[in-house]
Amino acid sequence: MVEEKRVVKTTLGARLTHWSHTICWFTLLFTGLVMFSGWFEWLKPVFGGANGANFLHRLFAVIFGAVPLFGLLYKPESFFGWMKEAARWGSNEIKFMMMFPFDLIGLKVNMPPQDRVNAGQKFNSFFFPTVCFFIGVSGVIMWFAESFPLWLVSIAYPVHDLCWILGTMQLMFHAYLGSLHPGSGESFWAMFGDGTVRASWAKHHHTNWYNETYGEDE
Amino acid sequence: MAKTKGYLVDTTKCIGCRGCVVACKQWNQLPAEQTRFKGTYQTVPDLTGNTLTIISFHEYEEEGQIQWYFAKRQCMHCLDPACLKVCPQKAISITDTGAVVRDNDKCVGCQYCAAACPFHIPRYNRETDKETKCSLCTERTAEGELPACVKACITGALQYGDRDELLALAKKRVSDIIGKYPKANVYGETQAGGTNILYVLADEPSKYGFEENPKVGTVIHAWQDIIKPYFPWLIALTGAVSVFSFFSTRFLGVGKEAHEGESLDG
Amino acid sequence: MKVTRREFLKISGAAVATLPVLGFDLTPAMAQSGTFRIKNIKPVPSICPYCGCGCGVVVYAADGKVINTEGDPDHPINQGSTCAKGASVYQLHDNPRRMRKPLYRAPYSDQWEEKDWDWVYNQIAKRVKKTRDETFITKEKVKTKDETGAEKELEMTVNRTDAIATLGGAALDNEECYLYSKLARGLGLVYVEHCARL
Amino acid sequence: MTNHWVDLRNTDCALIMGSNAAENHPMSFKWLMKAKETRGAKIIHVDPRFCRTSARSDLYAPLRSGTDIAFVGGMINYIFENNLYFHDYVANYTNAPFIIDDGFDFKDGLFSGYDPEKRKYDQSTWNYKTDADGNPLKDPTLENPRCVFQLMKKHYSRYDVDTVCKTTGTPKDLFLKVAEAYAATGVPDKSGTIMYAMGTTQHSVGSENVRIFAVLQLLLGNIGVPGGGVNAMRGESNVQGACDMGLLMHVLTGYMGAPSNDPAYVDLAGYLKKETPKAGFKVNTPKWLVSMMKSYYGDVATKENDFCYDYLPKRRTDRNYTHIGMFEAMYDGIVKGVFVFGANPYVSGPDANKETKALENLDWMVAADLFETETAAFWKEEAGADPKKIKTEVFFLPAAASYEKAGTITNSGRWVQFRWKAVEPVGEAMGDLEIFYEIGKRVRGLYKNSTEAKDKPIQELVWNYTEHDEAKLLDEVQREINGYDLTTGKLMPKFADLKDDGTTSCGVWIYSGMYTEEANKTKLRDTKDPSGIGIYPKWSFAWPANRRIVYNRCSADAAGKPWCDDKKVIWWDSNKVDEKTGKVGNWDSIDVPDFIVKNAPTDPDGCKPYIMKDDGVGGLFAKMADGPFPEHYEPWESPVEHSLSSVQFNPAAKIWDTPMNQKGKADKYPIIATTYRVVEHWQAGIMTRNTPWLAELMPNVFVEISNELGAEKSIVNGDVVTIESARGKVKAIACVTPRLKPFKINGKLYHEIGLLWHYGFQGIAKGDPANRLTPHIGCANSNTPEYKAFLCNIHKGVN
Repeated sequence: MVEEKRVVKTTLGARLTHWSHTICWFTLLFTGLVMFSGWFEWLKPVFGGANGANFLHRLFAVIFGAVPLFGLLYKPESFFGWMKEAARWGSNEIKFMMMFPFDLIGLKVNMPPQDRVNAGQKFNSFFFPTVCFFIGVSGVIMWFAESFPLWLVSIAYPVHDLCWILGTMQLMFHAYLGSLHPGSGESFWAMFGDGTVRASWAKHHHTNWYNETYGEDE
Repeated sequence: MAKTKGYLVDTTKCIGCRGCVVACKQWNQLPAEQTRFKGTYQTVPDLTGNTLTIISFHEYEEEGQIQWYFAKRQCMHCLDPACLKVCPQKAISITDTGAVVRDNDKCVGCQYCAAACPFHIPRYNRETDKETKCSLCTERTAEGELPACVKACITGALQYGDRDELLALAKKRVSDIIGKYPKANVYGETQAGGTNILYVLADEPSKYGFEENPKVGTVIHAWQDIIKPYFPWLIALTGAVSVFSFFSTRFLGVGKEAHEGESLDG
Repeated sequence: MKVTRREFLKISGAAVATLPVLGFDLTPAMAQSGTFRIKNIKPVPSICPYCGCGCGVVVYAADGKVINTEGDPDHPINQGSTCAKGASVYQLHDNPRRMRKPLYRAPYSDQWEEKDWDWVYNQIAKRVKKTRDETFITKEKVKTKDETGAEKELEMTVNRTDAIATLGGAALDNEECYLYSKLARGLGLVYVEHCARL
Repeated sequence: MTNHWVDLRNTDCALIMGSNAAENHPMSFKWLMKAKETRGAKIIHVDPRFCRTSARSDLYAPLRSGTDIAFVGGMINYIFENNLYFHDYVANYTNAPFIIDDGFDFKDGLFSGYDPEKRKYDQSTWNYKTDADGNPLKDPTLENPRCVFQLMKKHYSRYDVDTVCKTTGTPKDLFLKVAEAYAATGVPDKSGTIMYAMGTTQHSVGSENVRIFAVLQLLLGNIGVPGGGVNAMRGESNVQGACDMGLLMHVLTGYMGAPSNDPAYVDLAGYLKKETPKAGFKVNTPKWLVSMMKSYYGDVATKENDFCYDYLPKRRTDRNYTHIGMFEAMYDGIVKGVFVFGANPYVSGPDANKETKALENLDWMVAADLFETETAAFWKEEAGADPKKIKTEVFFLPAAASYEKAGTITNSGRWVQFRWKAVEPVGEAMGDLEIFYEIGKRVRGLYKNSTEAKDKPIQELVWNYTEHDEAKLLDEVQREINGYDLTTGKLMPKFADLKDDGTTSCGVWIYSGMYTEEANKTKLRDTKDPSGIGIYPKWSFAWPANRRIVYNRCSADAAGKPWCDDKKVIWWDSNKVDEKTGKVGNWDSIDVPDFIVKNAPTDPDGCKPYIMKDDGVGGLFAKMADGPFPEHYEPWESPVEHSLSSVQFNPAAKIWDTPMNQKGKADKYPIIATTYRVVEHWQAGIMTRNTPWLAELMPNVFVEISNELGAEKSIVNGDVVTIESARGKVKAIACVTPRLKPFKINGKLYHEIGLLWHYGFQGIAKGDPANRLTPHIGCANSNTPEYKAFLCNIHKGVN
């Protein structure tokens, strides 16, 4: 079979940011759990005791903050472009979200044409950065508690916990939907590979985006 | 609660000699810190990682009458300690005599307790990377000795004993001095659910720099009683939904290969 | 480990290179605070060296080191209590700033030289003798009145030198003050003072 | 103190004046609080500023520094006008009924016999009028206008409330409250105690300040009773002991007068004639002096050579040897060498700039202390000196701390307490006992072969103590202090047994009985108190003769019946039988009687409680250098004209018009200044400023100024300010507070400020020594410097 045409869905920068973000998130999650509650005693030796976990949490927190920041400074247009795309909410997106539960269960649905990122991913594009932002801010407040007013510090703790819980909850969906959910295999391997997907896949899943960017040489 | 022990601070007997402050440093071998005189005798402005108790000085002049209050500040050893509730490492516990103590090894210096404490007592010690606070000299009281500060107190302003007896004594003291100090009151009986360190104050608590009605912040309650125990279940929930979706999509035949074979026109 | 920004950078540089191996704990075990360190040590009773109240202080020492000082519970004046100064006497002994060697400052020099006791004793004795010999007065003439009221001269034995003075003793023990006073009068000193007068 | 610390719990009213007891003698407040709780005692604090003592007092009254005599004079007048004195006590136990010689008079601030050139009084007119064979005439009814009572009443009638409040700046109502509250103790079943310290003594009228307390207490019958007394709270752990051991220029051990080149002291007989009164306990002076000489010179001292009396140095009568005099002499190059043991005059001496200059004239200095003191390092750059210009050789000897050596110290309550050695001294530090012994041995070694007469005193001094064994050395010195019966070699049981024929020896007569064959009583630690009023007879030894409340005969009336039950110390029990003599009717007591117990109350001497005085009674009228009745004079540097008489300054105080001791005038230095201490530091601060825990609590010099002065000079809390006097300048941090107020004197407002004086360039907590400001001027009797009232100016900033 002749090599089928492929199109570029995600840039190298985006992939690198994504995966470093993921590593940081999980490390932070587990080192944080050691500090969050006593249930994760068994995790302590892995990180070299409570203090080891403490240190790693701060180390990866800095990376967690630095990478997106660097990306933002280095190529602001890619971030703002992403945000612009994510901000486009039309009827397609709303219909998509309405039919999403059925798709989730596995019923056949005809999804309306989607942009480069579909409605679910648009929601995710807002949800995660916001969560990460608040985690970062509250984290800094907790880290340098002495230099912040007490009322702020006592708010920082619930915010920090709330955000990572919501973040991890959302992560559950994002990880599943992005990998094992039917039809996601293509973009999943794209994230690992060179960021390209089969044109036919792209046309099906992200019709508007496909037509806009690759439509003319049809 | 079993009969707890604590001590009464009768501020109307305190001469501000700070013998208790130095005795505490001596017994716990805590180093001194750099300070500077800024216009008040309270040269150690606040508790620090190396200072578990201080005397606060408050000068007032009302109708030509000067009042100079001295108040000893340290951990209040609450009956229902907020720090104990929030500590993730379960490093804080209550001894059989009601003293709220820390296990130095378990503490990771995350300062959750400092945020939760209604009296703003725990402090972070940079060298040891631990939270520190008064431990009511449990190693001394266990041997029948008085806490270091109570033993050092010259005028009997500090008296160690059973909380209920001290409470009765405090109330009697307040009734004795109500004539001279109309606003005299007992502090610590009900504040933040009651504390083992009781005070006889000659004036409103705020005049001594104390919280009028200290209680654990609602934010902390919300976090402690709602977010922490229940919200993690959301993760499990979404996890379950994903697992369900994984099986139901396979089961309903809209499996991976179905999608794969799509032609360009979807 | 909760760290400041500066420390964080320092440590992170090192730590990244030696990422914690499974199970290896970075920090040494923290000292167990709150041991009753004076258990079965016999306290030595002393008296606070500061004001004139004369409060009792007990000193706990083990193998040559002071490990705790508190008020003396048996003492009738303070019954175990101490003021800020009394409670701090521990740091009189355990204090790097204490002077530990005899020192000598030569004329016009801008720093101390360490000496041994024998040397300083001999030099001091030489100075005392030299100054005493140069200025000692055994007898001197004084004016007095005879029976008729007329003025006349009387030669008195005075055995005195005005050239050497002694200061201090209010913090010294009684026995030390006694020898100090006896030696001073034996040497013929009359400028004998201490801060009781200040 | 006439009483002692624990006795404060027996008081009904404590007047704390000239002291900040809660900070400088904090333990006193343990017992005052006990008195307040158990007896409803009232605490009164009279002080220029509201300090931590005032915070815990029931009544606080401000007064301008230097006006204590005006204040207490006003109280005495209040007592006379309202007839509140304790009649029986005053009539029987004071010299109130004695008639005074006709020549005595007082006019416009001066007593009779004043010689303006010599600034001295001829006291010949200040005597009792006596009958033919020399007994003083008395008027028991106290009516005779020439009796002490009436003369005193007339003298203090000038101290009416308005004049007093105009002088002291105290609000009238507060003054009357204090007078009324304290005068209430002038009744049999109440006792009032006066607690004073340097705020009383550090004035040009210092001794009279103390005297007027004695007069007040005598009028109210408060001396010799539990919870009473005139209680000097001594500042140092063993300043009492150091004085007892004769470390002052004017006394030998046990307060025997030190001889001078006054012709009267030409020989032993002359000395004893001058120093031994005809009556009173001091008739035993010969026994004490001879015994001391036997301790100093042992077998060499014999009857034939006046017990080596000639060996005692005799100071010049025309030279002042007190601290100020010594530093003036040092400044003039008379003093060549100085021993400074456990002292830091660089910080604690007055007019520090001059005294530092004086140190530079020394040939050599031997300093011993725990830490490097400012005094020992006066030549260093950090001291602002130029080492290349200072020739003084300095030997610094590291001394052992209090619990690194054994020995005894005497507290304010005259308790001679033993303290044990807990640990070896740090490094090569040495106990001062061994240091003195070694220096003595080395000097005597150099004089061993001398044949000159001038070297006899040092050669024959008894110095044969054991070497290199500090415990034996200590024991031998203690025994020497207590004294021996030389015929049996046994330790003296009590000073009453001392002899003047050379058969007994005793280093310090008042300490005799502290170390007997029975026991070394300074080591006693028995916590039982059979008296129930805090006597603790078997806890250490109180000199004299383990007596805890001095003049305790006064706790009973003339017939020997205690004034009131819970204040009894000594009482006459007519049917008590004395086993030894079988005599019926004897004195009984719970403290060692301060009285010749063989006298029954009805005997001629049966009613003479003040046994040290030749007339046996309390001295309302007493010969002091500046007058028999305390009279208010303004401090040397005062901003106001004196309104009680035209004599502005104490006529009998020595004035030093010498270099670097200029007098500050009110136009250039309008603000009154005083100096004081805080509980966190101690005296010249070398020990506490090197203690990290205390340096943390009080890190810097601060100056307390009123809100009004702060507003005037736009100084706010925490500002660095400069305080200047005619003699020097210091920097400090401003503490602007309502606790110090300006004083309204003669209708005009004057500001007062107060400075901490503990600081110097050494230690962890450093700062300028406030004594750069204070003048070289002293009290007429003791020459104690006038630290507590001088003039200064203050401004913001550091220049």
